Amino acid sequence: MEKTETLEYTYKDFASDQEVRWCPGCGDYAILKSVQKVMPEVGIRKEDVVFVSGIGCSSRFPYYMDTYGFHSIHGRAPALATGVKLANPSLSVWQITGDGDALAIGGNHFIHAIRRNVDLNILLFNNRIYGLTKGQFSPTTDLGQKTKSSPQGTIDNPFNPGELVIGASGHFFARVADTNPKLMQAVFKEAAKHSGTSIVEIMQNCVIFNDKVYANYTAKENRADHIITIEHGKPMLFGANNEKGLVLRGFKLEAVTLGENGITEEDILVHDAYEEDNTVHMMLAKLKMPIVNGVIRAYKDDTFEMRLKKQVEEIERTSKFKSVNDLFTSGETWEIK
Amino acid sequence: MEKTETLEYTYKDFASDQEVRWCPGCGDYAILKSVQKVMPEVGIRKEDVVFVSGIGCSSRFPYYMDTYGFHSIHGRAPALATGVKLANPSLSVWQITGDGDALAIGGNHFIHAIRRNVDLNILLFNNRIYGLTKGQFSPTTDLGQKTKSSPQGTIDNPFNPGELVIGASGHFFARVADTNPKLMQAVFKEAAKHSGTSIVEIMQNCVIFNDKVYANYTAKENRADHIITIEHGKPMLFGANNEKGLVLRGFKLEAVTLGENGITEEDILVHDAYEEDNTVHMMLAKLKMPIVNGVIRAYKDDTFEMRLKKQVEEIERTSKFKSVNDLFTSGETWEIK
Amino acid sequence: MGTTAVQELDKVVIKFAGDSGDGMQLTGTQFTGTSALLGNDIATFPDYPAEIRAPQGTVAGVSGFQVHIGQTHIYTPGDQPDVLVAMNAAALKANISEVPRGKTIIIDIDNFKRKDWEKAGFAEDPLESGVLKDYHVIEAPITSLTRKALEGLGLDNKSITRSKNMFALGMVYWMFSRPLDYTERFLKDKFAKKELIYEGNVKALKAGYNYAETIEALSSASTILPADMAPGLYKNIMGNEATAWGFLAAAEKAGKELFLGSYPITPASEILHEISKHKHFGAKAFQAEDEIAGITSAIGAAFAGDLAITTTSGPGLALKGEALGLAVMTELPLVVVDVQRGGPSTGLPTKTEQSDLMQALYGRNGESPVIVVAAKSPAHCFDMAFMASKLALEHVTPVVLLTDGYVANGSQPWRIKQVEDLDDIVPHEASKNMMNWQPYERDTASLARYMVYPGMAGYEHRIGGLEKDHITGNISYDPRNHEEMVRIREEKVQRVANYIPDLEVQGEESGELLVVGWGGTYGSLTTAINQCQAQGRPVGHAHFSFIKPLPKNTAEVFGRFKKIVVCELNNGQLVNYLRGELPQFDYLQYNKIQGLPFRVAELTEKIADILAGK
Amino acid sequence: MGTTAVQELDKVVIKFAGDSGDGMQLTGTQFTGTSALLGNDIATFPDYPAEIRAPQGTVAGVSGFQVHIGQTHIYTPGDQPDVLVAMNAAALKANISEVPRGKTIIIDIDNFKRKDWEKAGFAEDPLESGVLKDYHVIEAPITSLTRKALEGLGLDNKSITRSKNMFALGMVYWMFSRPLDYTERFLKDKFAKKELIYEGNVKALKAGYNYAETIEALSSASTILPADMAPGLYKNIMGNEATAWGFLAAAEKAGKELFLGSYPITPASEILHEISKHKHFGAKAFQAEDEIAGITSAIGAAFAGDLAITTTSGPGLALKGEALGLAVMTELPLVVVDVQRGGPSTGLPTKTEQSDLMQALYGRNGESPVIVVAAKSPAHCFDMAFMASKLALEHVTPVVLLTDGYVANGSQPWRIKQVEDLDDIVPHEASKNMMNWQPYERDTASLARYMVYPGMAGYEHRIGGLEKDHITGNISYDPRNHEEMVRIREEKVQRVANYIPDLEVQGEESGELLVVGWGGTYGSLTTAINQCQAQGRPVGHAHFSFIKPLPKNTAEVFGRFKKIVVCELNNGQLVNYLRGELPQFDYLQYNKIQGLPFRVAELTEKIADILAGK
Ligand SMILES: Cc1ncc(C[n+]2csc(CCOP(=O)(O)OP(=O)(O)O)c2C)c(N)n1
Ligand SMILES: Cc1ncc(C[n+]2csc(CCOP(=O)(O)OP(=O)(O)O)c2C)c(N)n1
Ligand code: SF4
Ligand code: SF4
Ligand SMILES: [Mg+2]
Ligand SMILES: [Mg+2]
Repeated sequence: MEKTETLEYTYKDFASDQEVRWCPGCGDYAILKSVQKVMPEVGIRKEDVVFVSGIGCSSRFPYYMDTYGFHSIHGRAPALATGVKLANPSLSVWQITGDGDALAIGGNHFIHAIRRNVDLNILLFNNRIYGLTKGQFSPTTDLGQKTKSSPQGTIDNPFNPGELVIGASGHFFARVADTNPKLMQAVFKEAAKHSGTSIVEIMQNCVIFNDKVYANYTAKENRADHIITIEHGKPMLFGANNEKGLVLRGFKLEAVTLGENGITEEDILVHDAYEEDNTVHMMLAKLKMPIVNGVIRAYKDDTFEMRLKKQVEEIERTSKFKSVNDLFTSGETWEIK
Repeated sequence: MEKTETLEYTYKDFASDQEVRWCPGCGDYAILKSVQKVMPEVGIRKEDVVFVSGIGCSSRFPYYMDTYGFHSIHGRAPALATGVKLANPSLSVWQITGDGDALAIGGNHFIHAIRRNVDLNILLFNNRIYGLTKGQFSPTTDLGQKTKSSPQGTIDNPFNPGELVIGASGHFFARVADTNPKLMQAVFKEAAKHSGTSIVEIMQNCVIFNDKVYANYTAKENRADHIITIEHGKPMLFGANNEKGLVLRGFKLEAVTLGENGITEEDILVHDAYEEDNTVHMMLAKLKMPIVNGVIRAYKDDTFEMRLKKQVEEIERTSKFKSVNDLFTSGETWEIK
Repeated sequence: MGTTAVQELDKVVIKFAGDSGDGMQLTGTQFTGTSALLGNDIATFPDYPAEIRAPQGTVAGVSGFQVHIGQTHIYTPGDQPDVLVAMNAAALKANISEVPRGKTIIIDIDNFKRKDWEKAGFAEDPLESGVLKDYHVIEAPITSLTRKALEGLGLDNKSITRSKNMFALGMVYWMFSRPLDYTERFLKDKFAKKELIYEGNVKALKAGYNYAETIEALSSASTILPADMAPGLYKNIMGNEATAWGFLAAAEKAGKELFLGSYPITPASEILHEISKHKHFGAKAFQAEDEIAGITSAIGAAFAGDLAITTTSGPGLALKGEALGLAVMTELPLVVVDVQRGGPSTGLPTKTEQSDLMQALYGRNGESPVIVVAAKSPAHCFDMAFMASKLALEHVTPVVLLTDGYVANGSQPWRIKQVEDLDDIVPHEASKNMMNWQPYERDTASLARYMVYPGMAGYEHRIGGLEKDHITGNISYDPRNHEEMVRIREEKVQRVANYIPDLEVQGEESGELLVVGWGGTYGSLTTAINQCQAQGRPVGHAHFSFIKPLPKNTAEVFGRFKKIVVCELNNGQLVNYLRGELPQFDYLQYNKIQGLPFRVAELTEKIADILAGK
Repeated sequence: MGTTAVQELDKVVIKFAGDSGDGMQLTGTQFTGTSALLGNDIATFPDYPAEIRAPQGTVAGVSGFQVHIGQTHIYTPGDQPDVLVAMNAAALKANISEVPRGKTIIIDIDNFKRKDWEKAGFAEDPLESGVLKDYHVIEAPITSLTRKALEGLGLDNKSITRSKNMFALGMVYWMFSRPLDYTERFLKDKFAKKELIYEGNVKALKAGYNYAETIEALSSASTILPADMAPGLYKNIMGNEATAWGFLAAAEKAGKELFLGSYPITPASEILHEISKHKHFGAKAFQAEDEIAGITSAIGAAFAGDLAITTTSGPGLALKGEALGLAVMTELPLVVVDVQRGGPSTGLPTKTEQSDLMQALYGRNGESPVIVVAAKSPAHCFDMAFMASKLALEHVTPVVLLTDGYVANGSQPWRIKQVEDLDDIVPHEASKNMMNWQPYERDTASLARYMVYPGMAGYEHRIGGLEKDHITGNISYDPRNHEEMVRIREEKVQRVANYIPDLEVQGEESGELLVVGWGGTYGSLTTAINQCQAQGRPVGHAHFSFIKPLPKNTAEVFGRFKKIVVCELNNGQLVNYLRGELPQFDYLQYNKIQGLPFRVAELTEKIADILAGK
């Protein structure tokens, strides 16, 4: 084993020697490839990268990355990743999770990681199903869908991950489909760059237990009209020829066609991902048709570890105990001879 | 023990024989009194009322109600209450919880109960501190506040319960201060009436570990100007003489004074608690000055147990198994003689 | 194995193995069903690849289904196949070490090309390297023969290739003189709306049957005569299904609705799936957000008057520990099912093990006794789920039911029960005319408290996780009351010994050696003891289904033998519990921790060693 | 107790008791501090009301502080007070049954009015009913005398009333000839910015002192001479504080940062509070959202190279079970502290118990061995926290450290250690020039694997909760590998026996009876054994701080005695573990489950009974 002497990686440097074991056709392959492709551009030495996951098909991910990795237990990866990052803030810490792992058993750790704004990059593989355990409904499964554990259809309302993230005071939220490698890479890079907890929801297809769940959005014939990809500073346009866009009507977003009813590009909303107020971000996250892809929110604020560092410096300056020994001998003591 | 023969209760009928053991001056007393006062008006026989709680000062509450009660374990009351309600949907099920109980250890059950929309009435005693364990910071403690476990001030961003609830697809959210018994009673009644998960955040004062945390809102001299109490169908006015109100500026709510800058009552937003879209509700929940009290959101939809009932009826109609015995003899069988 | 061959002539073990996509589970199930209808006793064990679908053609992707059929009683899916059907090179690679020399291996040579055996991890061509030289090998071009048979039918390529499992099944049916009609009926049902596919499958099935006849696949095609089973109506049942049905029956018998709070986990999920189908029997299957919500929702349902259960596997039971303590403290009826798998941690999720016994007994804070029981076989899961419910409701206390991956996924003929035939369940509840009812007043015999549910006027009361006064249930910090309550909770569980059957001994009633086991190893141990007896070895076998409390006659039974050996699929958990409970005996132990059941041969060898003083 | 009076002449037990708001904890601490400075050995035990502040003047609201001081070694806070200070009727009610007849009771008669004693639950006026007739009662109008003393000082009423504890303290100081300067200094510091309150307090203190002198509160005011303690610098330390400091010292010694992931819970929270104060020592105290996040964040920190710990009490340990299994499986260094309290479930949160031993040993799925150690006394918490860290880092395995509410809240003089004086800690890590490092390669002696942390180039690797190959750490479903790994993980823990001290025997080295205990009962047992010896009873005492593995000489020690009795504050947990580990011995047991420590008298009586063959 020698030290890697250069940062000029190719994506192959990030592929481990382990055989990839997802079902043929699983959306996870494309995500893996995109992550491996983006890593060289993130500009971090691979020994400084850690992938942490819970349990699920998606959570096998760390084994396939030739970085440090921890395949932990179901739902707890956000807390484990927080521990990694606080122990060594110079690491680039990524968490891979599924809709069950993040939003069912792991929901609490997920929202608390978001609240604290530790600098983690969390990729949420949302296939709206429990893949690994062979097809039960998840907290994002459509209302009424029949699955192994809902033979007559589910009766619980699904979460919308974006709403939950922003409601938990999330600073960064993005969404992207597993069918769009270019956008995946762009978005992963943004997530890596953003300091604070970044959540990327990936619309991932499970060919075995929930095939075509996103086909209405991602099928070739639907894509242009059913997905809008937004970018900071740009007007929110979509359609095969960017002929449609989003405008605000009262308190709601509405899709319109340029030229119709006197609508011009002026009327189209311009995306501000960076602003603190999350009202528009929430609307974008909620929108169902078209569904919004791209970085929806990227508000910058202190991270948990930055604040911790500041606090430590402050105590160093002010504490009367300069060492553990000082502490031990502090207070009332007496000598016995 | 005899059967209660009348629904003409007074609040004393709801007081159990157990000595109330909160600190003198604790906000919990006023909440208890308000709940006891409202119960006769809810129109449910007391044997059909169940109070479920987790652990915390607030969670002692069920002992003081002369109804059925379950003081369970820390954070799990939403799930336990869900079990009670599903086992017997004719019960009126109330959950009492603290900011630690509901939002720290119990965060996941809290958001999932909300998502499912089981008909529970959840009263969240938010004193922004862990009372029972003697004063550590909670997920709602102000950033920077010094507590037993944050001697140099907290470094995590607090949750805003309202945002979290609505982000988790909450259908009912209200907020009220423990200093306002009249409003508490009105709001509790609304919560009881609402079918689905109702969350009421109570700004509760812990005299011992977080005294005066809401004084900026609730102190006599601040109340009128720092709290706005809203009501469905009414304009959002506040101030000692209702001389102020809320208007929409861009994507944000703003407090204005009637008569200034040409503002008239026409400009003031009228509250619609019942509408499905949660954008304005979210803004109201987020507002810090003035803080919004009253029922912020009360959107009506099917409850989990209603859907369950429908499903059961459907299966009864369609299933080929009319009894367990049918099921057992179904499929391939063979006789051995 | 040589020594046991004589006894096994009336039985046969067949293993179907192929790629995950090759339909081996279905093939195995069909063979099982057909044989059951012929009156054979059977035991099956599916052997899935671990968790995730692995690349085609690799060993990791091999899916197998083993079936043991016989004319006498069958207790296990069999140690080692007499016939292995290997649909590709990986299936051979994965299974050959298990097949004793001299046995039959059927090979689809279409999938034994260089790329196939390389992918399977053979260094050389197995058809040539000599690894098969001691076997009776039947090389058949199954894939291409299937293709030919279905030519011109108008089926697409994929569907044609998929039918090859029926071709293989047809061959095996001929070899063991099974009729085809069971499977034909099945196919008709399954492809009711896909006429073409139905035809293709039947054609392949018959083609395989005929092909075997043509090549005289076995010198003498052997038939297994029907087994000598108690009269009655039978059906084939899987362990998890039997567990679910046991609860459905218990709820009906107790006059209660069933509430299941659960979170999916391998290998327990099927219980949730099964109960989810029957909501109209008053069975509420609630898929919770996690295991903790699974158990706490069940606790709420128990408080409100349902028969409340929660199902999981080892890691899930770990998560339920705190809440199970709440059920102990509040004294509520609750059944917790743990379908054990290989541990620790995520461990070997699809493999079997008996390593959660200590956790079931002790995995909570404080002195926290629960009843612990275990199921012996797939069909026995029905009885134990029923019994666990009965104990919980009648003794007002949590019960942990331990099954395991082997029992849960295995199948067995089940003599169908009807609700009328089952024991009564009388939940221990306060009656309306009970004078001065108090929440923690007890029945003097069982020490069970009298349940009252919300909705009953005048009985309003509060319970919780703090220590409570031994009568009123109000919070009590009184030191003596605490000590009394700790002892009562333990004693209440111990008194259950008065309500459960005695420990029975199979084989010798006394003498040299008692072989002790519990739960899912019943089949292996029983078969081993039968063999030992047939060989004139003086051994008895006592098998625990009731672990806490132990049956009342346990010490008496143990006392009748000179030596005791406790056999477990763990590192020695029951044996340590027995050392604590009955320290007056010396215990030997035999442990296997490989994620696999005991093999009969291992056991007979160990027994022989002990008897020989080794 | 009569028989022990002679031995106790050189010690005295004083209990200060009053309402929660009366400042009794402070009063007790002051008396302790003053006595410590005089060179006495001391042991203290605060006795808070349960959880929530109860209504004033009720028994539930009584707060007490017991201090035991002496000129010889003190091991417990004392069974029963020689002097009780009762600031109100409830304080008398709550404590009188503990005070032996003939002892002194100081009473603030201002708080013994009818409404007071009624509220306290007396049926009659205790000053008249005769309940006090066998005691030496000193009735003093403490509240009104305090008011008078502070008249005209300009203090508000509330502050005046609050000073009455200083008046009482002054009285007791006089009775035991303590100087006032320690407390005067303390008050000066505390009220540096509140001159008036400072003055009031000092005035009350002196007034109390003078009042006692005036009324000659004791016929002869007794002094306790300094104890015979090892030379050195001392300070008074509480158990939880000592635990925190032990970890701070271990981190420094190991050259690591300390990471604590924790969720508050009684009686463990103070460890979190203490470590939170010292972030600048590289000590990261992370208050997590729950116990599971507490431990999993610590696991992450361990993986990344910190000394990682998590602290909790029983219900929290139950929640950590699944994750602790992950640490076992991945083999990471981690210390889990469980400050035990009364269980099951929420139980008796402010009371002490030793009922989490089984949970620590077995509370997880699968075969999941961890090192289990326990602290004997408040100051010993320092040593065991240090030792637990050393074992975790050097053996690369999780360690559970058990303390309890009694030890955690008690205090004791601690001979101050400096980091230089402590044993080295050498984390078991791969060096950069290690050839062919593999994640699960092991040291042949300890079987510890060699840790590598993220950041080290060329050593990138992945770990997880699935079973892993015994060398590479890659996922492995191989049956034999699993069995090997199960055995290695157990053996690794067992080999720790080669690195820990032998079991020592106090009292007789062999003979009639060995008294066995573990953890926080050390003080009571030691005192009892000392008394037995002084009475010529031939008993030895072996006390376990290392439970899994047991010290190597355990069997040898046990073998030297005819009888063994295991004394525990639970229903028999260590004793059952010993029956499993060393089944060759017969064990008697003595258990108390009242949320209270053993009383010395109970123990000596039990010992006498056993020796007498009862
Ligand atoms: C404590 C625990 N509970 C349950 C499981 C079983 N389990 C494993 S993965 C999973 C859900 C998988 O769904 P998701 O997170 O959406 O991942 P996917 O497989 O779809 O990628 C479940 C329920 C487990 N491994 N551990
Ligand atoms: C499993 C578990 N963890 C921790 C605790 C300790 N604990 C009890 S209540 C509480 C927090 C109380 O805060 P909150 O919910 O805000 O209620 P409050 O006392 O403020 O009303 C904690 C941490 C516990 N009882 N159980
Ligand atoms: S089950 Fe679904 S999510 Fe899992 S590997 Fe297969 S296709 Fe992918
Ligand atoms: S500690 Fe605070 S919240 Fe708890 S009872 Fe006292 S005042 Fe109320
Ligand atoms: Mg999923
Ligand atoms: Mg609180």
